[in-house]
Amino acid sequence: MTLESVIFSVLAASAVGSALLVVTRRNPVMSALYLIVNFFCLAGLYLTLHAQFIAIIQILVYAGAIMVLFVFVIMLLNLGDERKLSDGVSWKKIVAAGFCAALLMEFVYILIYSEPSPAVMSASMATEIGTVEYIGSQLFTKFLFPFEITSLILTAAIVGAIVLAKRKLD
Amino acid sequence: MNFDDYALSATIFAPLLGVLILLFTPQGNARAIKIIGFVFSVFVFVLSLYLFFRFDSENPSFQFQQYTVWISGLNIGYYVGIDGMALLLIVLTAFLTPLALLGTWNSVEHRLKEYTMMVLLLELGMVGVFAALDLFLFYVFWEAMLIPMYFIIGIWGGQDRVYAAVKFFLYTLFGSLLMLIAILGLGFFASTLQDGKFTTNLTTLYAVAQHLPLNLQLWMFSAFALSFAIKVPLFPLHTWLPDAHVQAPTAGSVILAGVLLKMGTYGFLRFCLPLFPEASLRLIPVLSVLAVIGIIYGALVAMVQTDIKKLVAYSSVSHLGFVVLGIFSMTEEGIQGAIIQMVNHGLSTGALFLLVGMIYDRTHTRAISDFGGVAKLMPVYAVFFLIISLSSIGLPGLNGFVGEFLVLVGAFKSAFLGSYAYAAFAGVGVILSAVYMLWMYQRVMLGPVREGSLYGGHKLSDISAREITALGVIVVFVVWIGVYPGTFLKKSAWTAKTVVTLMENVQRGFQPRYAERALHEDK
Amino acid sequence: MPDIQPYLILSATLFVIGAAGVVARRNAIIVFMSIELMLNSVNLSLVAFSAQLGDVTGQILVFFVMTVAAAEAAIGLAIVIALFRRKQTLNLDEINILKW
Amino acid sequence: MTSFAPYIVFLPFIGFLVLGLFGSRIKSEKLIGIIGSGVVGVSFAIAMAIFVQMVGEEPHARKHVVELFTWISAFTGTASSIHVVVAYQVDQLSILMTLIVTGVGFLIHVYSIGYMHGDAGFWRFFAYLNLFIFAMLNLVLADNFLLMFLGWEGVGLCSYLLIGFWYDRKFDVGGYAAGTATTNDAARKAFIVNRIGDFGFILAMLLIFHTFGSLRFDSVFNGAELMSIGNQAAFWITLLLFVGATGKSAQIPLFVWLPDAMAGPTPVSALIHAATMVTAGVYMVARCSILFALAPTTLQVVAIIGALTAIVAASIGLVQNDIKKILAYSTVSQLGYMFLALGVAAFSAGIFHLTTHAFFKALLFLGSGAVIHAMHDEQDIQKMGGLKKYLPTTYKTFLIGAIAIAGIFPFAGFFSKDEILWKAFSSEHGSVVMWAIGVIGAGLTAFYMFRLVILTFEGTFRFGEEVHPHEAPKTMTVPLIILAFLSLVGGFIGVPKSFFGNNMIEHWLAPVFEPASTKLLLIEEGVHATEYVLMALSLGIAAAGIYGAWKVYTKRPDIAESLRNKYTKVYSLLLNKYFVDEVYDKTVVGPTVKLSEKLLWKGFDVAVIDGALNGMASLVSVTALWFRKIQTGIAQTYAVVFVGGIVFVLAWLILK
Repeated sequence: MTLESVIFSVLAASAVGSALLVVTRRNPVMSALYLIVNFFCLAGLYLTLHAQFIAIIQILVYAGAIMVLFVFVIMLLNLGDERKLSDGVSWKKIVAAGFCAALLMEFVYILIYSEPSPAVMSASMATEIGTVEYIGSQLFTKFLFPFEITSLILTAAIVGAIVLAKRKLD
Repeated sequence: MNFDDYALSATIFAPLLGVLILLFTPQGNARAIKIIGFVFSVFVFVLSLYLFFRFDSENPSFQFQQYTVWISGLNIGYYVGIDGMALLLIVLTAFLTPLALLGTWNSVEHRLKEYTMMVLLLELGMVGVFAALDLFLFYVFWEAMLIPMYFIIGIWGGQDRVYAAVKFFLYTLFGSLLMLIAILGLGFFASTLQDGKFTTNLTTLYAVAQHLPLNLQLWMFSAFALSFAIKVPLFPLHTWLPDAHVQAPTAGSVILAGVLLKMGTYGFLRFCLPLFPEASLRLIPVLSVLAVIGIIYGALVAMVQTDIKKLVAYSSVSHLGFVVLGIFSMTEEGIQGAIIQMVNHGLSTGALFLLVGMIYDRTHTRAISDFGGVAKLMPVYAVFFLIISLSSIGLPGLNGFVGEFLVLVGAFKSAFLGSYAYAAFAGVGVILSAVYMLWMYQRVMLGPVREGSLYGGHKLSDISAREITALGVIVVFVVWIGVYPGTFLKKSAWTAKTVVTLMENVQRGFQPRYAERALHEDK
Repeated sequence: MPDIQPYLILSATLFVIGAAGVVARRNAIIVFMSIELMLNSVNLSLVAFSAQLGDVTGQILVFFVMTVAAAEAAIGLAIVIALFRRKQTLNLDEINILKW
Repeated sequence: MTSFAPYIVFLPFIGFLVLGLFGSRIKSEKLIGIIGSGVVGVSFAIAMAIFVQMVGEEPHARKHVVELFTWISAFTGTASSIHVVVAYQVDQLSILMTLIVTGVGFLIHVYSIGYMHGDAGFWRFFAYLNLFIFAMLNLVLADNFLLMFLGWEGVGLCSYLLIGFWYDRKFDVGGYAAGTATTNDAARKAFIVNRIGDFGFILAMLLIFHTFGSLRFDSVFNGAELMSIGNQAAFWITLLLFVGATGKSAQIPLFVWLPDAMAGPTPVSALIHAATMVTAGVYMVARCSILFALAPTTLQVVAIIGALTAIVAASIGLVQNDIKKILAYSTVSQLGYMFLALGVAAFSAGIFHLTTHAFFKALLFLGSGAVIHAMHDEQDIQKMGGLKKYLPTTYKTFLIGAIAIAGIFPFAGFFSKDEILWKAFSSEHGSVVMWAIGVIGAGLTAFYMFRLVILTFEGTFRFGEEVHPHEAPKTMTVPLIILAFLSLVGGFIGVPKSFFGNNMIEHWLAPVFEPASTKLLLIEEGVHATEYVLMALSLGIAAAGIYGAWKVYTKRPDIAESLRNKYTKVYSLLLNKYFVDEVYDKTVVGPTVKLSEKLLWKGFDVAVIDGALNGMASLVSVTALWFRKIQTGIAQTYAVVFVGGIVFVLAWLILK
């Protein structure tokens, strides 16, 4: 067992574990906290894949910005101890669980039994493409137009959020 | 850069300029909105006149062509160009739109800005339909034009406007979806040929369609024909028309009757016949019989209407029957008659709707039984009403006669129809048109002034100078076409000739080709 | 060059867990978080593919997904706030105005 | 001079435009009258000049055509396609008609200045009259069928406008619509009945174009000369043309509109419904004589219809009490004579009678107009009487007209009517029966005309104190006198050989009818002793009719009374015009309207088509009502289904 696989195993296990906790906690605050844990695990996994930039962004944007927003809203709405939303067992849940289990099995089946495509690059190159420098140069040349469009999306989102959250339209 | 290359596009998109300017006009300034709408529609008319005078009647090909690649992978292009028929209809469209606005100057108060914008957008769509030489582009304009009309009926219409608008929309949409399928099918068929590519370019498809097997032709013809027949409207697909007309505001009715109905007949001549000649030949009896039924049926039903607008609407069914009959006579006279009859119907029925709108604005009723003796109070109005009615009846010397007579001559001598009965029965429509128009005229205009009616107290004012202008201009053309139709008929001569020549050639080659196929089936 | 199969299986697992959360939980906020979970699982497989193919496009795509996720979070949470203000609850079973 | 022919046509049109556009602003009736009659007068002068010129020409060189511009054409340049030019043709027949139309028309215009004095629609009336003259001249001067049709329809339109001139007045058409009808019902009836005839005309034109490839008279008639008698196409063409003629010239079965047309002002009745428009059918048949010559069957039909109309209309005229209606039925009857003449291939006799009839019938109508004018719009002859004291000029002229129509030697009617009767007897297309019908009709004519004269002018007054009859003004009496003069001497243009005349009119028209005569192998006949016998016979019968009327209505009114009581059925049959209107109403008009409304509109359109559509729509909505239950509104349920969908799709992909 190499170090890499050990690290992967640990991170993977904690990612799955935290994900399970996210969807099973009653208290949304707890869910949110476990989600942050999950994001950290993923950031680690990105590092093992030599995607340094993405890993950093994952922590900055997801764990930092988005999750803060979540927690903020949960606190704002004072949902911390809402017990009324206790999830009982219903037929819908059973069906959903069944579907999910089947889905997982199918995924795993596909992933295990499908032919793995041959690797096409060297390890050194793998480390190179994940760098900030490389991604930046790509982003501002080849992907400039979509990149600029994202700014539009974000602007629209800001306007939308303000309009939606405003108390009254006047 | 030659303006001629862009003249057609300029005509198509000029209304858009007006719409943009209206967008930045304050809602409250009704006068400015009306003037802008009117000025831009007149501007379009001026552009169309430029086309009219620059058009070369001797040139059989499409003129003012412009081609720009639109969707390159599918060979879809922004391809426009006109022949004589399209020219006449574009001029008609551009002529009627300002008049519709002028004639209903004070009729619309509610959401005036949007209304004017809708009318201009409608004009854009209509001119586009007549100019498009790419089936896909045609389809886009065809559908785009539905939307403003839908809103015009649905927002500014009468009591049951929503029912009428939805009925209108669904009817037309149903037909046009089948047409879309046929267009795509035609495009794919083009790609199955040797060295073929998917295309919707009409001139290419004219050539491609020759290779269509008969059964495919029949299917595609039916899909196109259904769409056009609904628009015409051909009996028995006409029931959207009375509702739409009655509910639509005056300008809507004018444009609906004046231009939109022509798109169906235009479509027959532009697409159905040249693309699917064999299928057309086979289906002549079906369509001509429907046309003749429409002529008589429309007239009979018009006769017993109690609402003036409905009467005029049913009379349209009758008149458009003549156009379809003319087209399917497939003679030069018949097709020329059909084309000029399209223009005639646009003028006279458009004017009739304007007239009905004028009296509706004053009395807020359209029931024939509410009127009587209007001529006494509105003599000038009565004169215009009479002239237009006579034009609609088909009095020689006015426009209606030229079209009807040419159609009858065509139908009578047509070897394709093969029977005098078509012309004879269509001729009955000539009698009936006099019956319903004059009866209506008498009940509304003549007799003693009705006591106790809405206008019994002599409050009914005669039409204003603005209204006289709108009607007067139409009357000038009504007489012009009636006395000297050559100005217009010369323009469309090549359209008729091309179609007839094609049909005759196909007819000549019809037997052997069919026999050959039978031979294959035997094996 | 790591073998990406474990990453993909992990991604699938996380995705299914997220999906289960979306379909089974009644709390709108938690459903929302489950969606984030699913997005992340997809990101993981994108990065994994990128690493395998040596093509940066996958990572660029992740970058865009994150932007969209940020926008989505902002809008989504605004909707949650508006919804809560109106209904005084986040129970999805009670939010059925999409009906008919 | 002949190149001026278009001016004859267009001058009245200019008059119409001037009066129509500016008439309401011209305050002076005099000016309007001068413009209105002036243009017609000038037209007449030009026509006269052309006529004089033509007299000096070779008989066969008297045809001139003036082409103006292309009217209706396909413009495709294909030789076989239709091409119609606006062109006017001046020949012996058309110039004669032009002279009648403009001449009589001019007199009636002048008369109208007096008659319409003070009417609010004075300018409108003259505008319409001018338009009528324009249309009528198009009809007679046209060089092709289509332009003729333009005039044909145009006169119909003017007739419509002028019958309904007083559009707010009630008009009693009697019978089925008694008391409810307005002048406009009469006008509309006239137009629509005419349209039925026009339908025949249109079909005839189509067939002509199909057969001869042209609508020009020259080409058609030249083509027809090459055909043989009994040609199938010629039969249908002529039959359809004759349908057109029955409409315009009020023959059985389409004569019903003419009596109602009397709702119009009297000058209109004189001009349109006596002298000119109604004779258009006669003119048209005469014009197409060569076509009719090819179809003996049609000629037979024309003769039979003409004879029948002559006698039927005359019999109705016996019992009518409205002064104008009597004259109207008389017109129908006289038109019947003209068709009888045409039917026995005596084309020039028909035109001759048309000419004399134009004189005396216009005179009679104008005279009746003077009476009505004097009686303040009273038209019932039972309420008149003794008017000769008050209206001496009118009386004298009216009497001349009555004698003329009764056919007393040497008045105009005598020569023309006897010409017809003789031809009906002698022609190989005629027969004794037709002659007999004609003679009986002549006797009836003499009777009812003198009944009219006596009841109106003789005897005692039968009107109230408040009526003060007065002689008409000069503008009205002068035309009366001129027409009376023409009625007196008009017959001399056609004095037959038997009276040592040379039948000028027949010679004048001969070149026009030559092809037809040649085709039919008509030979110019010598003088027969029979002719004198027959002439004496018909003269005697006419005299008997006059005597009978005089006897019954001055000496023994009780005879009329007792006859009426004895034969109530016959009387009411005649009074109600054989119930033709009622029959048409019950069998054609009513059922059509019912069918259209109940079956086509409310039954088919609304119930079937719209019913099917709305049914489809409600089917969709009913189904949707059921299916929409699936939409719980809970997004998660959808998500579960969604996931299930993915599971199944993947499973399918894996297992495939």
